[in-house]
Amino acid sequence: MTSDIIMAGFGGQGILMIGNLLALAAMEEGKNVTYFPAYGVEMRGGTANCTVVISDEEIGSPVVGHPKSLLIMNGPSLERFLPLMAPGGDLIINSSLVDAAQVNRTDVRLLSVPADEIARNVIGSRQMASMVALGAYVARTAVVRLSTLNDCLPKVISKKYEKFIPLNVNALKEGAALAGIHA
Amino acid sequence: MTSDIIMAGFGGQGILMIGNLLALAAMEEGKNVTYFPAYGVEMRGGTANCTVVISDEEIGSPVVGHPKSLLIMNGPSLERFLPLMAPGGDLIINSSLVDAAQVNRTDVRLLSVPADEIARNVIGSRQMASMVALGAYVARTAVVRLSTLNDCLPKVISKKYEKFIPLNVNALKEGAALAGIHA
Amino acid sequence: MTTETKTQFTRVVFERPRSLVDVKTHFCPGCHHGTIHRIVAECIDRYEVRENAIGVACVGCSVFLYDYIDVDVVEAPHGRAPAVATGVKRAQPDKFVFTYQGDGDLAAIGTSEVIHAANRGENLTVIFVNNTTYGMTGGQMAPTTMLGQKTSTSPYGRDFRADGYPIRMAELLAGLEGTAYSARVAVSTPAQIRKAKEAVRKAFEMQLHGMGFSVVEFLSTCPTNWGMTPLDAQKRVLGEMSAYFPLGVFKERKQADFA
Amino acid sequence: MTTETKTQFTRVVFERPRSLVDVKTHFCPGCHHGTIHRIVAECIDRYEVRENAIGVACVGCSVFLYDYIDVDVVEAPHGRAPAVATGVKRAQPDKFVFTYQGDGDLAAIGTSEVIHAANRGENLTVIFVNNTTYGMTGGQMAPTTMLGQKTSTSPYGRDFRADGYPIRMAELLAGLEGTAYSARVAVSTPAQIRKAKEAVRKAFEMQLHGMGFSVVEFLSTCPTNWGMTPLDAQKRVLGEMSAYFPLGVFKERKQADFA
Amino acid sequence: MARGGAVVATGRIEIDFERCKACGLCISACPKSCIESGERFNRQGYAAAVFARPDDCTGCAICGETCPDVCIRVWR
Amino acid sequence: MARGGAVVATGRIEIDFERCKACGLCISACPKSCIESGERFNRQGYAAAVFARPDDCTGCAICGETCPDVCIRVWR
Amino acid sequence: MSATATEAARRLLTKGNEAICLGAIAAGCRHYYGYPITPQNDIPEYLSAQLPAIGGVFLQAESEVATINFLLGTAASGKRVMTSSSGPGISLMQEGLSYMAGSELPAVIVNISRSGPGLGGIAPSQGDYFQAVKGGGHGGYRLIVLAPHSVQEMYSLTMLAFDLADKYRTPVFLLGDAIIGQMKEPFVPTPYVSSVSQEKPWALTGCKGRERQNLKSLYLKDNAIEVHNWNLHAKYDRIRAEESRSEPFLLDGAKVAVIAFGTAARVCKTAIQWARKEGIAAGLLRPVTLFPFPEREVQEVARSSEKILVVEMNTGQMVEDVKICTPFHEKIEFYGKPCAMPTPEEILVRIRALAGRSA
Amino acid sequence: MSATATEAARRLLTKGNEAICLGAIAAGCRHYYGYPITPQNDIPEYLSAQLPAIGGVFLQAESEVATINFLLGTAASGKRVMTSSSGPGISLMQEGLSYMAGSELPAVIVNISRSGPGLGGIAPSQGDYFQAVKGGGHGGYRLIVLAPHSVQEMYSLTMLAFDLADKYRTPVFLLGDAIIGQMKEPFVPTPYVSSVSQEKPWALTGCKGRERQNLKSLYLKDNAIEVHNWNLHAKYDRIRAEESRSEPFLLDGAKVAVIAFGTAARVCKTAIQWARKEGIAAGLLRPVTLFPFPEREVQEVARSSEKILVVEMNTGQMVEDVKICTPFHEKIEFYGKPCAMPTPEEILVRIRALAGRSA
Ligand SMILES: Cc1ncc(C[n+]2csc(CCOP(=O)(O)OP(=O)(O)O)c2C)c(N)n1
Ligand SMILES: Cc1ncc(C[n+]2csc(CCOP(=O)(O)OP(=O)(O)O)c2C)c(N)n1
Ligand code: SF4
Ligand code: SF4
Ligand code: SF4
Ligand code: SF4
Ligand code: SF4
Ligand code: SF4
Ligand SMILES: [Mg+2]
Ligand SMILES: [Mg+2]
Repeated sequence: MTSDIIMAGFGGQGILMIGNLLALAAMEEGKNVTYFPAYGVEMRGGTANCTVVISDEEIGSPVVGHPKSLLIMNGPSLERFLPLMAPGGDLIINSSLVDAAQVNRTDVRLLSVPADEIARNVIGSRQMASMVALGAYVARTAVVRLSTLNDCLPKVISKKYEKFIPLNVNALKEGAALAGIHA
Repeated sequence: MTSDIIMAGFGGQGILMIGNLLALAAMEEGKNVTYFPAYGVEMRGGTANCTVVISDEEIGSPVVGHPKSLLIMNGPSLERFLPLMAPGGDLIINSSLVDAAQVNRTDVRLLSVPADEIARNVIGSRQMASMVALGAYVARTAVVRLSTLNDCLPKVISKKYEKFIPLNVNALKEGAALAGIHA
Repeated sequence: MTTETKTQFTRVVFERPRSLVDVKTHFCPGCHHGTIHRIVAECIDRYEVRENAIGVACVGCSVFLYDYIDVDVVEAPHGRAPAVATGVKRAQPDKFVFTYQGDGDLAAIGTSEVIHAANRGENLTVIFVNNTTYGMTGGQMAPTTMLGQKTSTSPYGRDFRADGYPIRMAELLAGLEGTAYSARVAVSTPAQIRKAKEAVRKAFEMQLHGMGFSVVEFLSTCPTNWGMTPLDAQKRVLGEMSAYFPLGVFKERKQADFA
Repeated sequence: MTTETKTQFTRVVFERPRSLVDVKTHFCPGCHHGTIHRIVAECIDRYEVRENAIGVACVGCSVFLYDYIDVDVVEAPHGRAPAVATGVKRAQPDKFVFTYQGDGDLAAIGTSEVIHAANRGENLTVIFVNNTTYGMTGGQMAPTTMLGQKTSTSPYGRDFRADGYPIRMAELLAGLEGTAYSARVAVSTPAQIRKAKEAVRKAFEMQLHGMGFSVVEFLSTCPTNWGMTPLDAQKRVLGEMSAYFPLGVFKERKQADFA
Repeated sequence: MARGGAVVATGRIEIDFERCKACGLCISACPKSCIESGERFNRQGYAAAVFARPDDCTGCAICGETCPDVCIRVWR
Repeated sequence: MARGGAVVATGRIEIDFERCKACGLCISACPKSCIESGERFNRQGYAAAVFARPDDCTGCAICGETCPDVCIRVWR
Repeated sequence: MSATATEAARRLLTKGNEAICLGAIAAGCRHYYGYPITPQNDIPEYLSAQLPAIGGVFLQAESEVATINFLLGTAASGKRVMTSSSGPGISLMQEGLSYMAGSELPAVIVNISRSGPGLGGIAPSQGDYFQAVKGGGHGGYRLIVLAPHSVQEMYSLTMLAFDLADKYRTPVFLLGDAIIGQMKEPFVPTPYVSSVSQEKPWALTGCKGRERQNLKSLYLKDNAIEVHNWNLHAKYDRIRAEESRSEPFLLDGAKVAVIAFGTAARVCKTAIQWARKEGIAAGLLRPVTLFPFPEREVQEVARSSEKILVVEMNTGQMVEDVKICTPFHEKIEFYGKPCAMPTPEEILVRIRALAGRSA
Repeated sequence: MSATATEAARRLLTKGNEAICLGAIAAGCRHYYGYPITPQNDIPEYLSAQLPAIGGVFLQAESEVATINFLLGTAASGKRVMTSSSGPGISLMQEGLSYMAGSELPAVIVNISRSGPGLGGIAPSQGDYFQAVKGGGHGGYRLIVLAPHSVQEMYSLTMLAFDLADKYRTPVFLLGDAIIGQMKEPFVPTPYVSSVSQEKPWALTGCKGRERQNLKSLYLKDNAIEVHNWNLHAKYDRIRAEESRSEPFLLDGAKVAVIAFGTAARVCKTAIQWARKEGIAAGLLRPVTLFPFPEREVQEVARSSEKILVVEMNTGQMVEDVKICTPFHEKIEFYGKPCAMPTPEEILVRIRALAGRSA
C-alpha cells in the first residue's frame, strides 16, 4: 500500500512542519516514507509546499506528478495543485482561506475544514491551523495513527516551544473530530 | 629529399634569426619547410634553439628526435644535442666557444668554424658569428642556395638595421668559404 | 465622498516611473530591492537613456532585473557583472551600461572583477545593494555581514577571528585611481531616499560625461533572512549598519583626467 | 699572495643563508628575485622557523621556490597562493606559513584571494614581488605596469584610458581591517636591502605573534623583459617606480585586536 | 456636502490592493497616519494596507516614495 | 713579503665562477671598485666577474649583499 | 524492504544533505570549506553549527575558486577535507581540481547538481555527468565519482569517498542531485569502519627531522610530465580494476535491462516492479561508481539481455559510456528527462515498448 | 604537395599562432580579450599591436574568469569576439562557457593546449580533448570543436569558427597545441568568403524602436529549463548532421586505418607514407571537427579496414568517441604519447605490427 500527499500554503502556516510530523509518524510505525520540501527560490514570494510518500515497499520517487491527496491551506495553492490531483483522492482544504466553491472537480473527495477559525476560536492560536488540517487528513485516511502523531510532536517541536505541545495535540484532535472520526 | 637541422646556442647569438632565414630561403625556393623555435621557460637561463625541416614532400613533424644536422654555437648545447644526432650527419660547431675535443662521436661529419673570431676579426662584429656558421652549413649541405639567403636577408632584418645587411652577406660568404666552397 | 475626493485631486504627484515594468515583484514584503529598483528606473527616465541602456543582471535576489526594468538586460554569472559590463561597453561605447549587484555578488565572488573594472576606469555604473547577507540562497554570511550577526552559516555570530571583518566596498573602490564616483546611501527614510536619488544621478552623470567608473552602495534590508519585521529591518539600517558603514560620498571626480 | 690573504682573513662576514639551497637558480642575470629569495631565507634562519615552515609557491618566475628555499612547499594555481595558504594555516595553525607571489599573480588573477585573506586577517605572511610585468610569460602588461610602459601586450605604452592605472597593492591591502602589517620596500641599494630585511622581519613577527595578515611588497627588476641592463633596471626602480610606488610602511598593528 | 475632513485634505492616494505585501512601511511613514493595515487578504495572501483617513492626506507622497512595491499613487 | 695593497686590505671575497651571471651589480656596488667583469666564460656562458683588486677590499660585504645569485662570500 | 523492529528503532528521518554531513563527521573529516549555492546549502549550514563544536573548522570562502584552493592547502597538510557545491560552483573549481589531481591530493567534493547550462535552474538534473566523469578540467585526469541514490547512501558513500580519496591520493566526487539532497527518508547511521591507512608521509608538516618535500603538478624537465601522465593513468587503471561498484536489481533473467544511476534509478526501480507485476522480465543495473564505470557488469547485462534502456535526467551522457563498454549498440535505447525527474509511468511505457507490449 | 610557382609567390612563412590572428581579422573580428599564458602569447602580443590600428579593441583582462565574461558581454552586443588561452586558463573559463552555451552566445575560444593536469608543463599535448569535446562546464552543453593540423588551417579554421559560432549561436573551440601554435610554415592567406548572415536581431543594443529583450541562461518557470535543454540538444543534432568534417589521407583500400587529429595527424601522415613505401596498405582519417565527431566516416573506416590505430598525444580520449561510433571494438588499437609528440618511427612500428609485419 502506498499513499502520498502534497501539502501547500503560505509560508508561516507551518506546512513543512506538519509534513515532517507525518513522515516521522510513518517511520515510527515502521513504514517506508519520503518527505520532499519545496526549496530555494520556490520559497520566495511566501508559498511553501511539501510531498510525503508512505509505503510498505521501497519508495522510488519522492516526488509525485498526480498526488492521491492534497492538503491545501490557501487559495493560490488550490489553483496550482488541484488540476494535478489524481481522481478519487482526498482533498482537505482550509475553508477559512480557501473558497470551497473554487473546487471545480467532482472526482475527488472534498473535506472542508475551517482550520483558521477552529485554530483561533477553539484552540486559541491561529498558528495551529495546519495542525487542525493534518488531524483531519489523518483521521480521514488513517495513513498513520493519531496517537503516533502525538508521540512524535516532541521531535518536531523545539524545547523552546515545548509548552505548546498540548495545543498541538488539541488541534490534531479537533481536526480529526471534523473528519467524523474520534481519536 | 628531406633535410633537418637543430641550431642551438646562447640567447642573443641570433639562433632564431638564422633559423628563420634558412626557412624563408627554403620557401623561396619552392620547398616545403617548417621552423620550430624553443619557447617559454625553455628560453630562461639564456639558451635558445630551433629546428628547421626542409622537404619536397608534405612535412609531418616539425620536431625531430634525431637531427640529420646540428649547428652548435656554445658548449652546453653540444652536450645536450650531440647524443641525439643521427649517424652520418653534418655537425657545425662554433669552435670559438665550443671545444672540438668534446665531440665524442666519430660517426658524424664535423665542421669546426671559429665563428666568433671570424665575426670579430674579419666581419667586424661579434653579432655575426651565427651568420658565419649558417653560411658554412649551407655551403656544406647545399640545402638552399647562398644567393637565396642573401635575397631573404631584408625580410628578417628590420628597416632599423638595414645598414647591417652587407655585414650579414659578408658573414654568410666567409662561413661558406670555410666549408671549402665559394658562393 | 470617494467620488468627491476622486474628482477633487487630479494632478498625479507620485506614480510608477516609465522604466519600471508594471508587474508584481518576487521580493519579500518590505525588501528595499523594490525601492532601489524604482530609484534606478526614475534616473533612467530622468536622463532618457532607457532606449540606449544595457543593464547587467547579477545572480541574487535581483536576478530578475530584466523582468522589472524596461531596458535590454544581459545576465552575468555570479559576481561577474562588471566584467560582462566591460565587454558590453567596449563593444558599444556609446551605450549607457550599468550593473545591479548584491553584496555576495560584488564583495565576495566578484571582488576581483569590480576592483579591476574600477581600476581600469571602465566608464560604467555599478548599483551595489548591501544587505549584509546572501538573500537569495537563504541568508548565509557575506563579507559584509556585521560582527556578531547570526546567519545560517554563522550560527554563533560572525567572529572576526574566524571570518574577518565586514568589508567596506565603497571606501575600498574610492581608493582606486579609475573610480570617478563612489558613495554609500540608504533608503530607510524619505530623506535618505532623496539623497540616494542624488547619488545615483551623480553616478549616471559621471558615465554620461565619460568620467569613468561610478558606484553607489545601498545599505538595504533583508527582513526575511534577518528574521525581522520590515520596520525593524529599517531600524537596523539606521542603527548599527550605518554606524559601521558610514553614509556619504567617498570620491567624486570633478573633471575627466583626460579633459 | 693568494695563499697569504687566504690565511689572513678567516672570519666569514657574509655567506649564503642556511635556508637558501646551494644550487644555481634559473633567474636571469641581475634579477632581484634572487636577492629577495635570499632575504626570505635569512629571516627564516633568524627566527628558526625552517623546520616549522610551509611555503606556498605561486606561478611565475618564482615558481621553483621549492628548489631554492629549504622548507616544505606546496604549489598553488596562478594567483591562489593566499587561498592555499589559508587552507594550510587553518589545518596547521601552529606552523609558519608564507606565500611568495609576483605582481601578475597577486595583483591580477589573485586579487580576490589576497584581499579576502587580508580581510579575514589570516595569520600568514605574503612576500609580493612587483616587477611591473609578467616575467615568466615574456613581459606582458600587468596591473602594476607603469603608465607609458611598453610591454609585449602594451606595444604603444600603457594608456590609462584603455588599461587603467598601475595598482598600489600595499596601500590597498593596508586599508583592510584584517591586515596587521603592510609595507613596500626595494633592494636596489645596500640601504634598501637593510630596510627590506627589517620589513620582512616585522612581517614574520606579526605572524609569530598571531597578529594577523602581513604583506611586504618588493619593487623588483625584470631586466630581460624591460630590455635593460641589470644596472639600468635598478635605476628604474630607484627612479620612476619608487616615485609612483612610494616605499614605506602603510600599516603596522601594535597589538592583536583580541589581546 | 463638504465634511470637516474633506476640507483639510489636500491630497489623495490609491493603494493597489493586489500588489500590496502588507509590509507596513507606508503606515509608519505617513506623517498624518492616514494608512492602516487592512483586514482583507489579497490573492498573494497579504492583508493589504488601506487608505483609512483620506481626510487628513496632504498628498506629500511620502508613502509612495516609501513603498518598496510601488503600490501607491498620489494625487494633489 | 707584504705589498702595499696587502697592508690596507681588511677583507677578502671569493666569487663563485660557475654561479656568476655577469650581471655586474657587484661591480658597481663595491665602494672600492675591487671587482671587474672578467674575460673567461663559465659553463653558463657568462664572463664571470673577478676579484680584481683584493688589496683594496675592506670586507664591507656590500658586494655579497648585492649579488642576486649569492655568488660572493666575504671574509674579514 | 520494510524495516525490522530493531532497525526501525535506530532509524533517523534525515535530509540527504545532512546525511552527507553525518558521514563526513563519522569518517573523521574536520575541515569543511564552501560557498553558498542552492540546492546544497543545508550542508554548510549544518556543518557551520556542528564542526566548531567538535574542534573542527568551518570556513566560508569568498568564492568556489578560493574554496577549492582552501581544500588544496588542507589536503596538502594531510587532513581530511570536504566541500560541496552545485553546477556553476563546480565549474569554477575545475582548475583547482586539475591541480589537485596533478598533485595527487585527496579530498571529497560534493556536487548536489541542479539544472544547467549556465545559471539554468535549481531543478534536479544529471547534466553534470560528463563534467564529473570525463574530467571538466584540463589535462585528462580522472576523478573517482560516486552516485548515491538514497539518504542511506548519501551517508555511506560519503564515508567511502574519504577512504578512496586517501587510498588513491585523488579528489573524489560525490554526485547527487537536488532530489536526493533535499528529500528526507529514514536511514541508519551505521558505524564508520575503514581499512584504509590515514598515514600520510607525503603531507607537508614542516621538514623537522627529514628532508624538505613539496607537492606540485609542474614537471618541466625532459619527459617528466609524460612519465607523470602514465603514472596517473596506471593509477586510474588500478581504480578501474579494484573499485567499480554497482547494484543489480531484479536482473536475473531480465530481457529488458534498465541502466540508471542516482535519483533516476530510484524511479526506475518502481517502474521495474510494476513491469514485473505485468509479467515483463525487466531489471535494473545501477552504477554506484560512475568512474570507474562498472564495465564488466554492463558488458554482461548487454550480452544477456535483449534490450537495454538507459535512463538519465539529461539528454544523454552515461549512455556513451555504455556504448564504450559493449559492441551491442543496436540493443541500446535512451530515455532522457533533462532537469526533471521522470515518472515511473513514463519509464514503464518505454519498458513495455521494448518488451514488445503495446502501451 | 610541393607548391606551384604562382602559389609560392603568395606564400607567407608564418607562425601558427599568428595565422589565427590573421584569420580572425579577415573574418571581421575586432574584439579580442585575453590573459597571458604560454604557449599562446603570440596571439595577444600580435593583436595588441594590430587591432588598435584597424579600429579594433584589444583588452588584457585581469584573469581568464574576467576574460570569458568580457567575451560574454561583447557577444551579447552582437560583435564577433575571440580569446585564446591554454590548459589552466581554459579551465577557469568553464563557468562562463556554460553560461554562454546556455545563453546561446557566439564566440571563438582558442586553446593552444599544453601539458596537464594542473600546471603540468608547456610541452604540447592533446590532453584537453575531453574538456573541449564533452563540455568541461556544468549542464551538459556541447561546443563545436575544430582541430587544425597546419598553419594553413590555423588560418582557415579560425575563419570557419566565426561563421559556425554565428550560424549556431554557440561558442566554438579551436583546439591546437604548442607545436602547431609555435611552428612556422608557409601558408596562403586566402580571402574570407562567408555564407553566414551576421544579422543579429537578438543582440542587445538598447531597445530603441522595439520591445526590451534579454540574454540569459536562467529558466525557472515550470519545465522551461527542460524545454531549453531539448532545444539545445536539437541544435547539437543539427550540428552533428551538417557540420562534421574530416580529411581522408591514403584511405583507399587501407587495411590499417589510423585515426588522429591535429599535430598527431601530421606525424601519422609521415609514418603512413613510409608504410605505403613498404607496401603496407595504411591510411589516415583525420577528424577536423572533434565535435561534431565525423561518425559516419569513422563507421565506414571501421567497417572497411582490418585494423584501426587511434593515435593521440594523451593516454586515450578520442579513442572513446571512436568506440561510441562503431561496434567493431575488437579492431581498435590505441597508441598514446601524452605531453610529447610521437615520432613517425614509433607510429610506423605500430602500423607494421597491425599489418602483421615483424618490426
Ligand atoms: C558560481 C556561483 N556560486 C554560487 C551561486 C549561488 N548564489 C546565487 S545568489 C547568491 C548570493 C546572493 O547574495 P547577494 O549577492 O548578496 O544578493 P542578495 O540576494 O542578497 O540580493 C549565491 C551565492 C551561484 N549562482 N553561482
Ligand atoms: C590560470 C593561469 N593563467 C595564466 C598562466 C600563465 N602564467 C604563468 S606565470 C604568469 C604571470 C607571471 O607574472 P608575475 O606573477 O608578475 O610573476 P613574475 O614572473 O613577473 O615574477 C602567467 C600569466 C597560468 N600559469 N595559469
Ligand atoms: S530574501 Fe531578502 S533580499 Fe531577497 S527578496 Fe527577500 S528580503 Fe529581499
Ligand atoms: S624574466 Fe624577469 S623576472 Fe623572470 S627571471 Fe628573468 S629577469 Fe627575473
Ligand atoms: S501622501 Fe502623505 S499624507 Fe497622504 S497618505 Fe501618503 S504619506 Fe500620508
Ligand atoms: S508600503 Fe506598499 S507594500 Fe508595504 S504596506 Fe504600504 S502599500 Fe503595502
Ligand atoms: S667586500 Fe666591500 S670592498 Fe670588498 S669587494 Fe665586496 S664590496 Fe668591495
Ligand atoms: S653580482 Fe653576482 S652574479 Fe652579478 S656579476 Fe657580481 S658576482 Fe656575478
Ligand atoms: Mg545580499
Ligand atoms: Mg611580475
